[in-house]
Amino acid sequence: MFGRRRKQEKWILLAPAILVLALITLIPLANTFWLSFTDTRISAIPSPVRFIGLENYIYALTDPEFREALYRTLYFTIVSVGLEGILGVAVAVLLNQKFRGHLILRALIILPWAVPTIVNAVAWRLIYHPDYGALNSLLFQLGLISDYRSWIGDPATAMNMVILADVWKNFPLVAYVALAALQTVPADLNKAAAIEGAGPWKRFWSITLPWIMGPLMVVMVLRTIEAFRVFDIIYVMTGGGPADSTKTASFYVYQEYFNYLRSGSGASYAVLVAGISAVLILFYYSSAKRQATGATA
Amino acid sequence: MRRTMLQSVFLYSCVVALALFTIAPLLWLVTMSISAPTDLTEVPLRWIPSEFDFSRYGALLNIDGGSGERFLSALRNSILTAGGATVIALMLAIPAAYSFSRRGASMVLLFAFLATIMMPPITYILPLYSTFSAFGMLNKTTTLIIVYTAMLLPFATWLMKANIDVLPVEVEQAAFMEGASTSYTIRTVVLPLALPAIAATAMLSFLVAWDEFFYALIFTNDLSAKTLPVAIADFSAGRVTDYGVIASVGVMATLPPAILAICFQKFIVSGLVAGSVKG
Amino acid sequence: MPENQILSVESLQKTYGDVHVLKDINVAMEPGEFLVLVGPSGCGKSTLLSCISGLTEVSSGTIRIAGRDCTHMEPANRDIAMVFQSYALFPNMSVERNIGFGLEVRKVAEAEKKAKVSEVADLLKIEHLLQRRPAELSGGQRQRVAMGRALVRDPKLFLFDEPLSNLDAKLRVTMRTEIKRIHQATGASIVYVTHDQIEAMTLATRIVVMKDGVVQQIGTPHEIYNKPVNAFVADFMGAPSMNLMKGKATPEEGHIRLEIPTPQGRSVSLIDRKTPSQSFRNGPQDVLIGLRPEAMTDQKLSNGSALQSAECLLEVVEPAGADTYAVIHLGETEAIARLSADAPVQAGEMSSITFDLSKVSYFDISSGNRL
Amino acid sequence: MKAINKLILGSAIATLAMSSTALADTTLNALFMSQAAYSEDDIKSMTAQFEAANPGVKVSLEFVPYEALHDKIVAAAGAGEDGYDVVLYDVIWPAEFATRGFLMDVTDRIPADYTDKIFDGAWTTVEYGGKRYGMPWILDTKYLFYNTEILDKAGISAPPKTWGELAEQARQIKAKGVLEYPLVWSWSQSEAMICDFTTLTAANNGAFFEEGQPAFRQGGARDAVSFMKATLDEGLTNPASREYFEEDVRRVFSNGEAAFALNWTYMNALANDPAESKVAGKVKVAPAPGVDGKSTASSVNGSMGLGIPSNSPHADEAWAYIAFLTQKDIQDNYAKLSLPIWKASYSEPKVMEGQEDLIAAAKESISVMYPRPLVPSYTEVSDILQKNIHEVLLDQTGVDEALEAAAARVKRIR
Repeated sequence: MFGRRRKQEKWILLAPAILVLALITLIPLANTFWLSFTDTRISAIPSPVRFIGLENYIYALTDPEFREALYRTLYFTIVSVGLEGILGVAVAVLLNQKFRGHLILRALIILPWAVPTIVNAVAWRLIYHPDYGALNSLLFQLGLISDYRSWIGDPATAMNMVILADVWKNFPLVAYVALAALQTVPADLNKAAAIEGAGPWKRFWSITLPWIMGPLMVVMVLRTIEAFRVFDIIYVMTGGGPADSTKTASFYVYQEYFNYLRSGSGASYAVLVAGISAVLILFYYSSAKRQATGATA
Repeated sequence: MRRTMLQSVFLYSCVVALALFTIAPLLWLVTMSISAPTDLTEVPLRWIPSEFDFSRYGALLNIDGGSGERFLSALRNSILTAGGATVIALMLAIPAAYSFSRRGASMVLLFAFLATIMMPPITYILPLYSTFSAFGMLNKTTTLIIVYTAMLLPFATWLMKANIDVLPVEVEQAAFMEGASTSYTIRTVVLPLALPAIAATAMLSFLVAWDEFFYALIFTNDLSAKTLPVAIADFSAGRVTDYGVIASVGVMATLPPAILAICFQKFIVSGLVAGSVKG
Repeated sequence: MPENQILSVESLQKTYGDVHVLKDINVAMEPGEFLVLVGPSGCGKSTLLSCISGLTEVSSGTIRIAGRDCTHMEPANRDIAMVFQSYALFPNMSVERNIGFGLEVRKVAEAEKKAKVSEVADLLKIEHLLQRRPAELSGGQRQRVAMGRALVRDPKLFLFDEPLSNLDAKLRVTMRTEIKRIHQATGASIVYVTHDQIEAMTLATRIVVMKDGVVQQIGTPHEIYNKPVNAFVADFMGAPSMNLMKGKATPEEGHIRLEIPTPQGRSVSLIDRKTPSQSFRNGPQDVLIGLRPEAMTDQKLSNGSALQSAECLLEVVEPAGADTYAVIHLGETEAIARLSADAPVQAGEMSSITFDLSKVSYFDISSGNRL
Repeated sequence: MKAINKLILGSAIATLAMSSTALADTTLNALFMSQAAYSEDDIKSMTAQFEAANPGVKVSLEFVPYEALHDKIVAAAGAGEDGYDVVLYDVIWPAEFATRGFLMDVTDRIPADYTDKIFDGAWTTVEYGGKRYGMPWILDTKYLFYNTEILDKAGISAPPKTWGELAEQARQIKAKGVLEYPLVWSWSQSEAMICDFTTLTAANNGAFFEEGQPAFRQGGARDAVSFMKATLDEGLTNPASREYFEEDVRRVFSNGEAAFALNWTYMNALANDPAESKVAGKVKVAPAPGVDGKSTASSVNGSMGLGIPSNSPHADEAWAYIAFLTQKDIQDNYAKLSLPIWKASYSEPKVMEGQEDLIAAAKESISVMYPRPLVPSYTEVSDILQKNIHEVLLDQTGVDEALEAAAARVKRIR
C-alpha cells in the first residue's frame, strides 16, 4: 500500500533531524522542563531531588525585579524588532527607487549584518565610550553636546543605546527581505490604485504593505525569537548594568544557573522566557496568516 | 515618473543619511584599526589617523606571533565550525523540510523544533557539557559543529519548508510518474529548484553559527577549538591599552561573512522571499 | 471482466473527510481508445485522473490497468505516463534530459535512450530544441516536450490533465490537431481530462461526462451530442448549448403535439411525428423540449413532417461570420437559433423559423432525465 | 600517602633540575584568567619551569576573562575526569565551592609550618569551615595610587591619611583647576565596585553581616556608600567611574586624568611603565586611607587561590603544580604584577627592588585586609549590593532606601 510507504518515508526523511535535535536539544529541553518543578541545585555532592510543584514559578513571578526584567526584555524586543521593521521597510522603499549609485548602496547595506554580534557589541562599546568614544566626539564637534557624557553608563539611555547597536546590525536583513518582496508587487496593482485616486501614502498602506507582510513576518518571527532571548550583546556591552537597567530575562536564567547554581529555579526562568517567546510567535504567526489571506483576497 | 526638484533633494538626503548610518560605524572600526594608539585617546578624537599603521594586521596575520597564532587558529576554527554546522544542518534540514512540506509531517512537530530555539541557550550548556565530557568530546571543533547543527536545524527546516511549499508540486509528481524514487526526486528535481532558498538558508545559518559566543566560550579551552567570538572576548578582556587591536580583530572577523554576504546577495533575497510568501 | 480492457475503474469512491468527491465511478476502456473526461470545474474529473495515476489514493474501489489491479500501486509501477496542465517540466534540465528522464531513472543504456529520445523528438518536431532549457521554450514547445516525456517510455496508458488550457486560443487548436495526429499515429490509449466540451468532442473516441462526482453519461461524441441522457449533458455539451424550452407535450395518435409558450402570449405549436414513447402514456405533460440551435434555422425547407415553421420574434441578432445567431424568447428561456450568415433578419422583427423535429429530445421537467 | 606528599613537596620546593619519578605521565588542564595580577606570559614561563622540572607532566593552560572563570569552573564540575585539574579561583567563591563539593579539601597536603609563613589574609582566601581548599597564590588588595605631579601643582605635600583628607585634597585640586575630576574608581555595576565599597566599609569599621543577618544598612557600610555618593555629588569623582572597570581606572590614571585611583597591585608596574603610561615616574602608591578614630588604613581582600576540582583524576600531579607555582622562589621572581603570599618575601631585595613604596604599602594593607562576606550565597549578595549601590550612585534612589531594599532582597535568597 503506497500510502503506508509514504508514511514511512515521512519518518525516514525526518529521522536524522529528529535524532540530532532529540539528542542535543529535545531531551535537555524535556529535562529542563522537569527540573523547573524541582529544587535541584548544581553540586558535586549528590543530594535527593525534591519535587516542589510550582514553587519556582511562584518565586520567579512574585519577584518584582524579574517582572521588571521581563518588561525590559519585552521593551527590547518590541522596540528593536519594531525599529528594524520600520527602518528595514523604509530602506527597502528607498532602495527600490532608481537613483545614482543605488546598486552600490544596496551592496553596502548588507555589511552590518555580517558583523558578528560580539564585534558589534565591542565596536559600539568603543563608540559609546565616555572618554574616547566616537559618538561623544562627533556630537561635541557638531556642537550638539557641550560635555562628553555617559551613554551606556546612564540608566536613562543605556537600553536604548544597546537597541541602537542591535538595530544597526539587524536592519539589513529586514531591509533585504522587504526589498525583495517589494520587487514582486505587481505594477498593475499600484497603477490601478493610482487611477482610483489613491495617493502614495494610501497606496503604501493599503497595497504595498499588505503585499510584503508575509515575507516580512517570517523575518520578524526570526528576529523576535532572537531578540527575546538576547544575551550576548548585553553581556559584552553592559553586563546588565547600569543599575540593572539592561538586565534582560536571559540574564536571570544565566544568573540562576551559573552564578547562584540553582538549576531547578533557573529552569523555571528559562521555561518562562521560552513560553512568553512562544506566545509572541504564535500571536505573530496567526496575524501573519490573517495578513497573508487578506493580501491575496 | 519624473521627480520634482524637492523630491530629488529629499531622496538624496535619505540616501546620504542611510549610507552614513550604515557605513560610519564600520569606517570608524577600520580607522581605529589603522590609527596610532595615541590618536585613539585624543579628546576630541582625531578622525583621520596621524599615520596609517597596518602593523596590527601584520601581527594578526603572522602565525608565529602570539596574537597572530591566536587569531589565525580562531579563524580556522570558526570557518570549520560554522561551515561544518551549516553543511550538516542543511543536509538534515532539507529532507525534514520535504517531509513537512510534501509528506504531511505534523506542524506541531515543526513548532516543537522551533520551541527548542526559543529556550535561552544557557539552559542547554550544563547538560551538554556533562554529556560531551562523558564521551571525551570537550574542546573539539566536532562538538561545536554538533551543537550548532542542532541550533541551526529548526530555523533552517522552517525556511526550507516554506520554500519547498511554493515549488510546483506537479514537477515532483511528474518525476514520480516517470518512476523516480523520493530521494532521486529530491536530489535531481527539488534541490536545483530550491537553490536560491538553500543559499539563503546557508548564509543565514552560517552567520548565526559564526556569531555564536556562549557555547563556544564554555565548551572550548584552547587554540585547537576556540572560535573567533571567544578569541575576540579574550582580546578585549585582557590588558588592552590599544583599542586598535580590538578594532583590527573585529574587522578581520567581519571580513569572511561580509564577503560571503555580498557574493550571495542575490540568492539571499530571492531565497528568503520565495519561502516567505506562504509563511 | 474482459481481459483486453486497458483500463477499468470499478466502484471507485474518494472522500476527503466529509466531502464525497467521487461517487461510485465505473469506467472501462478498450486499448487504443481516446477517453475524454469532461465536466465543469469541481466535477471530480481531475481527481479521477489523479486516482488513476496513483498520485491520489482512493477511498474504495478498484483500478485495473491492462488487467492488473493497480489500486494501491505506486504511480511508477503502473506503466502509465502523464502530461500535466502546467507541463511540469524539470526547469533545471535540458529538453533532452527532460524527455529521457524516465529512461534515466530506469537506467536504460545511454545509446538506447538517445535513440528513443530522438525518435520521439522527430515525431513531435522538436529535434532542434533538445539542448534548450524549458525556460527558453514557447508554450507550445513546452507542451510538445511534456508529451515527448510521456511518449518516450511507450507506456500502456497515457493520462492528459487539461494539457491545452495554458495555451492561447489559436495554439490550442493547432495542438489539439497535433494530439489527435499522435493518437492516430501511435494508437496509444489515452485518458484525457478537459473542461472544454469542444476539445472533448473533437478528440474523443468516447466521452465521460461528469458532474458532482458522478458519471452522467459515457458514450461516443455522437451519442453524447445527439442523445444526451439528461438536461445537464444536453446543456453542457455543444456550443451554443442545446435550447431547453419548457413546453407542453400532448401524445396523440402517432405523434406528439408540442406547445411552446412565448412572451407575446401565443404559443409556438409543433408536431413531432414520432410515436410517443412509454414516457408519454399519461397524457399531456409539461416537459423540457431540447433542440440544438442548428435545429432552429431560417431555411425555407419546411417539409411538413420533421421540418416545421413558426413565426418568432427575434430579440437579438448576432452575426458570427459563418452563421448568424438569433435569440428568441421561447418556453421561458432564451433560445438560440442558428441562421445562415446572410439571413435578412433584424432584431425586433418577426421572422419565420424552421424547427427540425427529427433532432428533438425530451427531458423530465423535475429530474431532467431524458424521456 | 604521607611519603608521596613529602616527595612531591620536596620536588616542588627544590625547584629546578630535580626530576620526580613519582609523577605519572599526565597532562594537567589548568584554568587561569587573563586580567590583572600575573600576566599570561608570566604564567607560561612559570609553567615551563615546572614542566622542565617534572618531565612526565604537561600542563595545558587556558586563560579566560575573569567574567568567564566562575562559569567554566561550574560547567566543568559536571565534567567527570575531563574537567580541570587546577583552577584559579577568587576569594569570594570558596564558601560556595566548598558547600557544593567542587573543590578538594587539601588541608592535609599543606605542611604545618606554612601556616605561619604565609599571611593570614592569604589563608582566608582558601579557607571555609576550618578547611583549606587550595593554596593562596595571588595576594592582592586595592591600593591608593596618586599622581605626585598633580598633588604638587595643587600645593599638596603629603598624600592623604584618611578618606576625609583625600576628599579635601581632591577639592583643592578641583578648586585650583588642575583637574576637573581628581578621583577615579571602578564603579560599574560589577564586583569591582563591591571591592571599592568593601575597602571603604573596612575603613569605617563597618560590617556586612552580623549573626547571619544583613548589617549593612547602618554604620560603616552606610557611611561608605554615603561617601561614594558625596564624592560624585561634589564633582570630585569622575562621573564616568560608574561605568569603569579596573582597566578603565588604570587608563584614566595613566593618562594623567586623575589624581587618585584605587586599584590592584598590577597597576603599580604598568602605571610606571613609560610604554603604557604617560605618568610613569610620577606615580606613588600607599595603603588605602582610614577614617579618623576608626582606622589608619583600609583594604579589601582581593586574593585568589589555586585549587583542585574534586573530579580531577590527577590530584597528586595537580598538587605538585600548585605547590610549584605558590612556592616562595617562584613568587619572588615574578613579583612585579602580583605580590607573594610569603611574609619573608617582603624583605627580599629582589622583590623590593624598584617598588619599595608598594612593598611598604603592602605590609600595611595586607595586615588590615578585609574580607567580603564569607557566605555560600555570596555571588547573589554581591549582585544585590551592586544593583542597589549602583542605583544610589546613579542618583536613582537614596542611600537608606537602597540599603533597606538590598537587605530585604538578601533575606529573600533561598
